[in-house]
Amino acid sequence: MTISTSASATAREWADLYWIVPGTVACLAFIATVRDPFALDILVTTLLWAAAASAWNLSGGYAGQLSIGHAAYFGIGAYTSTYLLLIYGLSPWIGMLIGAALAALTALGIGALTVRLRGSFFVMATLAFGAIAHIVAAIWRSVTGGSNGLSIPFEPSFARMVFADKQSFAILALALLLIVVGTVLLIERSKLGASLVAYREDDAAARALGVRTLRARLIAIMISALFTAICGTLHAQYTLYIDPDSVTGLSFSLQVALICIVGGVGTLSGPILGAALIIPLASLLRGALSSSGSGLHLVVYAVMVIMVLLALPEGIGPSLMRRVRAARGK
Amino acid sequence: MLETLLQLFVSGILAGGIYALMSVGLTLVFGVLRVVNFAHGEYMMLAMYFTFWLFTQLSVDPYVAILIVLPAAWLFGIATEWLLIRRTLDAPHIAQVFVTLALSVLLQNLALLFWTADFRSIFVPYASSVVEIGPVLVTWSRLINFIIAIVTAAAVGAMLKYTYTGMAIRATAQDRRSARLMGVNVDRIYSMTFALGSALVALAGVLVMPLFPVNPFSGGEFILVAFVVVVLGGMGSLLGAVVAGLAIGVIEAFAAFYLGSEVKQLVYFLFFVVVLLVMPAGLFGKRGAEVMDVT
Amino acid sequence: MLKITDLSVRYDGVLALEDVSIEVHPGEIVAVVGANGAGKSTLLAAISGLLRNATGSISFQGEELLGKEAYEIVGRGIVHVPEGRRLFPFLTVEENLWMGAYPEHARSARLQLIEEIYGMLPRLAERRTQLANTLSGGEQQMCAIGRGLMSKPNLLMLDEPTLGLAPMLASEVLQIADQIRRRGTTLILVEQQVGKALKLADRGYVLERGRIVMQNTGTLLLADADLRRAYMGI
Amino acid sequence: MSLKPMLTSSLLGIAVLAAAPATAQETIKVGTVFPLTGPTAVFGTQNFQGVVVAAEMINDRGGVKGKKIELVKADAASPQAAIAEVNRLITQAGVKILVGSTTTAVAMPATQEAERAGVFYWEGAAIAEQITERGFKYTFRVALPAAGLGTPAMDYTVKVVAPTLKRDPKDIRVAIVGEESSFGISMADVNVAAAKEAGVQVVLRETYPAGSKNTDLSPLILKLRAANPDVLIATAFFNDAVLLGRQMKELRFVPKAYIGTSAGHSTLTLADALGDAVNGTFSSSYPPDVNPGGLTEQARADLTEFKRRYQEKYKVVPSVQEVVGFVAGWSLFRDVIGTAESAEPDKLREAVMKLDVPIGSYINGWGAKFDAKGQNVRSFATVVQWQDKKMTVVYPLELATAKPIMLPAPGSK
Repeated sequence: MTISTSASATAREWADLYWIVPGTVACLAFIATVRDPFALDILVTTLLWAAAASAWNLSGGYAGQLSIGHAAYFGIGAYTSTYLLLIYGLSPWIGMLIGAALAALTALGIGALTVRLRGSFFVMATLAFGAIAHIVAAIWRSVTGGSNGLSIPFEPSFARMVFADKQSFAILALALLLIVVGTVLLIERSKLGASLVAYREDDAAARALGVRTLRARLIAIMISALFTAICGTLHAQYTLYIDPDSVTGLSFSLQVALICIVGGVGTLSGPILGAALIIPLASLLRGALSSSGSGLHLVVYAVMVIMVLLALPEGIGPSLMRRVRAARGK
Repeated sequence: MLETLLQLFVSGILAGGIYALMSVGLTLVFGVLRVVNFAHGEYMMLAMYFTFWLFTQLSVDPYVAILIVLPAAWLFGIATEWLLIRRTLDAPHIAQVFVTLALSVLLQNLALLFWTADFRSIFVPYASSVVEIGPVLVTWSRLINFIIAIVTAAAVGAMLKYTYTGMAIRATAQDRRSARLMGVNVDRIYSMTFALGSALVALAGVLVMPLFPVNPFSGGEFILVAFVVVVLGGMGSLLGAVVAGLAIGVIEAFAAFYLGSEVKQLVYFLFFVVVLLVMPAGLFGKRGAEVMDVT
Repeated sequence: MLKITDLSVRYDGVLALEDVSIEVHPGEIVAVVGANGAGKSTLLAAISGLLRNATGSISFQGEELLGKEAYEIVGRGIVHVPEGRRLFPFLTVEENLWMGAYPEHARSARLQLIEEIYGMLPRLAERRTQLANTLSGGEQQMCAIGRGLMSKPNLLMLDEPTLGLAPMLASEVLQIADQIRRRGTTLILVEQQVGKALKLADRGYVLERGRIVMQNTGTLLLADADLRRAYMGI
Repeated sequence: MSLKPMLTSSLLGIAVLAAAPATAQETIKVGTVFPLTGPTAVFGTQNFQGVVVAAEMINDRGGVKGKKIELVKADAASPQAAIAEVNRLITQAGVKILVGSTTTAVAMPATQEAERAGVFYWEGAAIAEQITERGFKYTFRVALPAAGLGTPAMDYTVKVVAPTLKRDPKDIRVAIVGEESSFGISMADVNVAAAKEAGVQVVLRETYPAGSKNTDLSPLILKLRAANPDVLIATAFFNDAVLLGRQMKELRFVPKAYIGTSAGHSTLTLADALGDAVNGTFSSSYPPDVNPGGLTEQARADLTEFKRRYQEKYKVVPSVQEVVGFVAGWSLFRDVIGTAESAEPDKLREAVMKLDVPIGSYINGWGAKFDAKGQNVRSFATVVQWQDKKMTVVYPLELATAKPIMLPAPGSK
């Protein structure tokens, strides 16, 4: 898999902080001034996807382990906290952590099983694990409610992580995104990050140099799963309804990877750029075109995604950086 | 009891024949172009619609429709390869995968726009007639489909093995650069392989039309099993795709009968994972091939 | 026969070849020598049409090759036997040879050609049904050269044919190259084994960081003190 | 390929967005929340088109209190999309009345979001019981919940099949199979419970994957053959209904009665797919063509007009889902908005609670009377039988248009 090394090299230049702070301020300003639930819904959704994509990016991007089975972790997070809330009245704040721990353990298991697989074989193995999670969610009715899904009562309270207004949820999603981005930032600059990139670029050479790539990969996939599960809990608390298709479906796994790829895999800003483009685009197109023929909005969406991928195959972030650098160079 | 076992086995094998045919084109395209084509199922869906249309508008029997649908699928394959796939070959692997994914969304929703979400099916009286082979009941159309699938796979295999073009296809799969140095017009091989892959999955589409209905999302439902089959068989391995297709069909039938229909897919996914753990290159994968596709 | 003028190749803004001019006459062996990364393989890739970003001119028998596709160039009788053999690993030896005769002009004569090659390289005949990836390094090199000859080339370009071979085998391979020339095929020989290559070659070019720094007959180059110091450690 | 085409098309998207219809004063806007893309689009679209025809019919008859109904269309293909679309309809299009949703996965979050915003939600056909169990003020359901739709299958088994076979219900063996979806699971649960109550033996209960994932149901049919039930009750969407119908025949499994529960078994094109083999199949279902004797004169006229218009507009014959969509729209426009003081949610709620529309007033024989939870108690299911490749109501007897035939099924043992 070719992923530009120069992109991660520039990422090292702390340049990221130039956009994290203004980005956060812009979000807060948006939350403080905008009252339109439609716009806030787009913001919340974008932030949640950005967080999930950033988490995916840790193993999918930095380590180059393209997973299309992350829905398994998302589902574990969503179902664990929801089940504990509905059956034992346990606060999702705690349920979220338990779900995250379960997801990390699952990831350790899956990671250990798939160490020998590379390339498309790894991709397909993750696809299979995602599919297994989906089937289990559908047939384990006593826990997941099966296809009927689970519904969280709308009883706003901080302890139940249910909020009457969307602003609170937007702040929560923003906080989560910042935590994920902060973690990725730390990892990127640590030995762990270097090991991941070394694995991605050339495993044999890295190991010959004494880099413990296996350990690094397992840690990365565990952290990735952990945050994905937390996103799952937040998703459940936001939509207040989960079912196997919406939290363990293949569409989640594909979407989260697509966001990273559009934005630029293996870069800190990639998942955020990707989410900021893809999510509002999908929502706005649906809004603008759903009064026309059924499916038209998805036709336009697909065409636009194809054009972006063809024009900027390495993602928006790296391509922009390259242009900026080229401009500076002149 | 024995009768049930036999019946299950035969049903599984017959279903597996179609899985094999769906997967042969996918594995070829993967082997040669190194493209995991997520839109493969949509080619099948389009072929099903085309067959439906020929049947209802022009009363063309589905088995005759093969003669019309296959060339059309071939041309459609050439067109998409030229318009899209070719332009992604130098892109990172993942960008490539997601271009085909977006293509599948595009084709599904174009189909939705043109033909609505309603299921369409055709009724051919002879399709449901039954042959008795000993105690086993075999549906005519399923049997014919199986024979066509296996003969087609064998023909493709022979073409790859014994013709110059087939050898060039294999050579391109193994080393693009060397193939170019031998004077192979690699772009033409790509285009031809993609067209062949499209025609093969279209054939599967025509064959199943008398058996199940089609709607814009039918392809998406079939593609998952085709992926499992392709990887299980060893990516790029034609024989592997056929064997794995039949195996999945049989596993599904036995799992459904003994463990319950709701877990039949769970069983073959688990089987798939176990095989990958033991044989990371699939059943018939060439040693080292699992890293060959890392661009 | 082959006349290259001011050939430049740029990768990612870096010049890999700069204004390279080379001439090859019929029946010659021309050696191109130089250190690792000097641009030797890039030169051959440019001639055989694998690169799209070359500028300058490559004229073969009066015809411009630059801008032509690789398969068109093979069709004109130029064959490039790449570094590292690059056989088709899961084709048999015989299938690899058949692939060599892929161009239209060679296909009709392939039965006769393959017998000639088996005659010249008897080891391949013994192994004809084996998969190419089961061959030893020397056998693989023979097979790669045989595959190149299967297209009845006018000009055969060998890229590092002795790389990774034991000295005995390396000499054997170079002898085969000489044999091929005597049968009337022109050769370009790219080598890091500067001494052996120049001894065999009629003329030689020395490449350094993408530029031709020396050119002369093989014998005179061999006698050059600078060259001996730089490349042969003498 | 450059950035330019991408930019122009996204600008185009924004332009379309900005040009969202400037609405005339004299309309009542109603947002429609149905899945129109994705795997559940089939039924979502059928429901939606029923609503569209209802709106056109009411507008051509002069609208509601002189105002035209203006539908604002949304596409809610997933829970997430349902939330986004409901919010868009409310804040961008200024809609205060919503009608939806077909599936539970759309209905649950959509009604939740509407309730939070204080917007009126008129649910048509989503069947999960919990939709009206959450104490929502503005959510009402016209069609019946799962229990209502599923139980006629068992009622019919006890009250018609058993006597016809001259057997005690306790000696009747049933097999209950269904697809792995909210709909399939609910139907199976309801029938298993009803069987227990009636003392009918359940000899097999099996769930199979939903969607069009099944290519071969012969293992299931072999199991059925081994279990040897008298009655088979099956919940299947169209694909599996076709597969079941075909493969049961091929593998010579013939129960004495084969009863589907709506969905695939009540889809008109089932006859195209199965040919004569469809005849004799039952389906417990929303009523399609009920006996006109059970309808008011107005409803009969409405039915004729609906069918004509639907066929003209969509070039297909409307069936049960389209009819339910129409009834949902019709009851909302004519009877709720038409009798409310204003189109404000609170006033609409008042109007709903006061509704007393007798059975037989809507084109499928339903009426409207809502309980405190917001559930219409005057909707019911019927049992239809495919006779001469057409669905014919055979139960309950007041609405029946024909007597059941082929019972026990020829060839059954």
